[in-house]
Amino acid sequence: MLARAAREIAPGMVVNLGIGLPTKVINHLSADFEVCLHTENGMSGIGPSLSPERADRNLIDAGGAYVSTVPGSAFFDSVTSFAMVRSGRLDLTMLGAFEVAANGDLANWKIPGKFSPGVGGGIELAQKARRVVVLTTHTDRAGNPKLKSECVLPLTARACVARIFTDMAVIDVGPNGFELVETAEGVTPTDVAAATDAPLVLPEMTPPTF
Amino acid sequence: MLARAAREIAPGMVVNLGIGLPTKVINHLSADFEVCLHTENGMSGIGPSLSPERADRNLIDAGGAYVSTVPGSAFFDSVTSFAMVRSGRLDLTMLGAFEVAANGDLANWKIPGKFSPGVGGGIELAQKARRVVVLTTHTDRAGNPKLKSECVLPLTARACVARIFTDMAVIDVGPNGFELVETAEGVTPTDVAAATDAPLVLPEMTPPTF
Amino acid sequence: MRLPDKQCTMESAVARVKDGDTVMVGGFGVPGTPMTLIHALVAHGARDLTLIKNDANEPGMGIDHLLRNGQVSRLITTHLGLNSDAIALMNAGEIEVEFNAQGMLAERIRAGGSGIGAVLSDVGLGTELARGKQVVEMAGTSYLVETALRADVALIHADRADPFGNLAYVATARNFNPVMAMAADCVIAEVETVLPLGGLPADTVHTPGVFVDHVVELEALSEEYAVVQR
Amino acid sequence: MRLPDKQCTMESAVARVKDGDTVMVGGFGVPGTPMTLIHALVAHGARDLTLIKNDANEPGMGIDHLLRNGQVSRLITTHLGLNSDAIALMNAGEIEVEFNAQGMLAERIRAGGSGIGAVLSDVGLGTELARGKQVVEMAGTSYLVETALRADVALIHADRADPFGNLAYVATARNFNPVMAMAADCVIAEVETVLPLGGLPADTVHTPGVFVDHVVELEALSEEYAVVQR
Repeated sequence: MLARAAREIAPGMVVNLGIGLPTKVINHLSADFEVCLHTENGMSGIGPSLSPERADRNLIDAGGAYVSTVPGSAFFDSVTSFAMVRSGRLDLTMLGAFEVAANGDLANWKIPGKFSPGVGGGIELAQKARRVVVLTTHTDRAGNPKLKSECVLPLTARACVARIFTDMAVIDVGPNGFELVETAEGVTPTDVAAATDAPLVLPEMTPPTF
Repeated sequence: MLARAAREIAPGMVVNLGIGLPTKVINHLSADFEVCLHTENGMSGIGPSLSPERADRNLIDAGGAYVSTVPGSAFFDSVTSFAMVRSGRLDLTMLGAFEVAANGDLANWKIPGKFSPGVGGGIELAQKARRVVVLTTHTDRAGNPKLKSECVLPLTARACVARIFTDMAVIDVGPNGFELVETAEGVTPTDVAAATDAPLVLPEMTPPTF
Repeated sequence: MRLPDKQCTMESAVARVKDGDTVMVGGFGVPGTPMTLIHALVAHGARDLTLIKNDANEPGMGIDHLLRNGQVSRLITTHLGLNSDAIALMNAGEIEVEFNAQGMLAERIRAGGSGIGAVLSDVGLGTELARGKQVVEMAGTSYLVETALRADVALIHADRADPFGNLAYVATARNFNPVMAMAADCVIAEVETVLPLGGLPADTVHTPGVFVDHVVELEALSEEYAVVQR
Repeated sequence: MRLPDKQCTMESAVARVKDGDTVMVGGFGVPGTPMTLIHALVAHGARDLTLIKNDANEPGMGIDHLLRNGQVSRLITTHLGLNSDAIALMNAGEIEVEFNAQGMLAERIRAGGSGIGAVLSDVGLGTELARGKQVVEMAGTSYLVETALRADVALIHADRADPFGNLAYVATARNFNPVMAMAADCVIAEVETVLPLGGLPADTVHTPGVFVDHVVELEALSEEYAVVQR
């Protein structure tokens, strides 16, 4: 799933990888791959993560992980960082999700009564990146589908998600809702449909696996 | 007049000297005087002007004069420069004038049909500096008063001028209009009143001269 | 012409804070958080503070000391995820918390620091963060009015300064510090090193000293500034 | 991970400009004006341009070449005082000129470069610069709506760059360049020196390369860049 998501990144892109699963995609990019990774706390050109022993106390990503630079990295303040985001300079962002709706609505920041730590930079990434893809387990820990006809939880942004990578499938958000693109090895379209709480448009041919 | 105006600058102030007469006040500040001179094209800590032979092609003030740095100068962009101006970080600005009204209205950027090169940074300096003083000849070249009951020309900013330095007098803009504070050597209060196209409040005692 | 010297002691700088003040605090996580100024503010004891800070640090670190000491009545922030203390205080109603989208918090502070009344933005339209905000129509499109934020005092951490208060930051310790340094009536910077005037090249200054009121050189860096072992 | 190389020729970069485009041009007077890019745009010949630039340079310099060549139909600016050509064209009705307060021009461009719809400001209230502008009431106070400006192409001059487009400026040649470099769909920077990746320390970058599309190293500096003899 992470390796598949990494292939979503085209050479030359500016990409923001959200906290959690998306950050791990970095491990699937080769050292000579042409990409500029952005973190909203104020850096372009993120290099590999560092262990605490090797870390620079002043150099973290937005998730608090200690990271490094690459030749050509730049530091900037929070104002400039979000100016990049809102003015459309992020080609792609990969975000986590609690729920994704069939129209691309995303909920990933609040579970009323249970989890409300604040939205951080999530709204602007979801609403303003040129392309938003979600990386998530297909169902939550209790086995409930995260892909739904409509979101129940407070929204992060409306109609923003273009594609979803899960442990079961790659699914596009199209004009007719969720469209199955690929399945994980050993997973059938029927399995995916059963774990999805919304109509799933199946391709005419058996979809490729990843 | 310039020397008198220079005494208006208190130690520790951040000051913007407008184009024209005000810029020349710099020559009346001693080398060890504590002041930070700001120019709106992006610099704090202006040093003495330089002749073309000694000039840095990239280092000018807002009037286009070649200037120098002092220890502790900083360069910044136009956005930051006007953020300083509008957020009240200029303790004082000295501006030129076509007309000043008895309520402190200032007109110094446009003479319809004759002179309309644009306002530049003048509006923000006049409207937002903590204290605005004007340096000007008391009358125009034709001998017409520049201090008037009301401005006729398009305004730069309303009720912004606190004090006026002319070749004839120092005049405050007070609650009752123009108030004579000092006269130039050899000029009488009657002379000043005659050259002023608005009531002039005279002090009870003979005003000091400069 | 020579530039004024704004160096002073930590105690005299923090003495500027009064009960009921709004205080901006730089930092995103540990980097850029003025840990020592925060301790000085705890010692000073000002109460009923409104804090503006990106996050609430972690338990036992940074502004958590102010929260635990009961000095904060209101917190304007973007994310408290790493501080269970802050979330508990919020849920118990002991502090009022206002959440902002992170970039909009930065923009609102920038507006305050730039003499701008507000910015018009579509960020968060159609979400609960839009609730209660004034809406303006412009050329047929709806925008939220994101009002300017200013503070009585800003507490800033920088790597280097000169006596005039020109500041330079390192790496991701920059974050909210430059913008907060523009947006308070009194800006206090704790810095790791004070260089003589001219020690910061004029092209490399991140925050011009014009914005800064007091400079305090840190005598030492406490453990709170170090790499967090998780 | 390695950062892309954005270097190209002046001609291929300027070929991005189309008739009718809005073009931002950095500079305040001579410093920071991309003199060579302007000549390339004259050679390219695109017409009916809207230029956004602080000033109109001086006769025979900078954007005066575009004005004289009849390529400009509209100029959004703050001050034309040093260019009698520009004033004559304006008075003759051959170019339409929109004057802005200088800091508000910078703010409007910054709004465009920051994904903000507009800023609310009281600058110019009660003067003729307020004419025709939308007014918004906020907490009982009136503000002008200063709308965002963006361009199709921005022409930028920087001192140094790396191949990714990270830029550094010198002295007062910075001025409008950083903000215009944020606010165009295609940002072209002419630079005096291109350093290898890593040659600009990450803390000293003024314009992050994320904003920049094309980098062109100048082969030589023409007389137009030199100190003006008056």
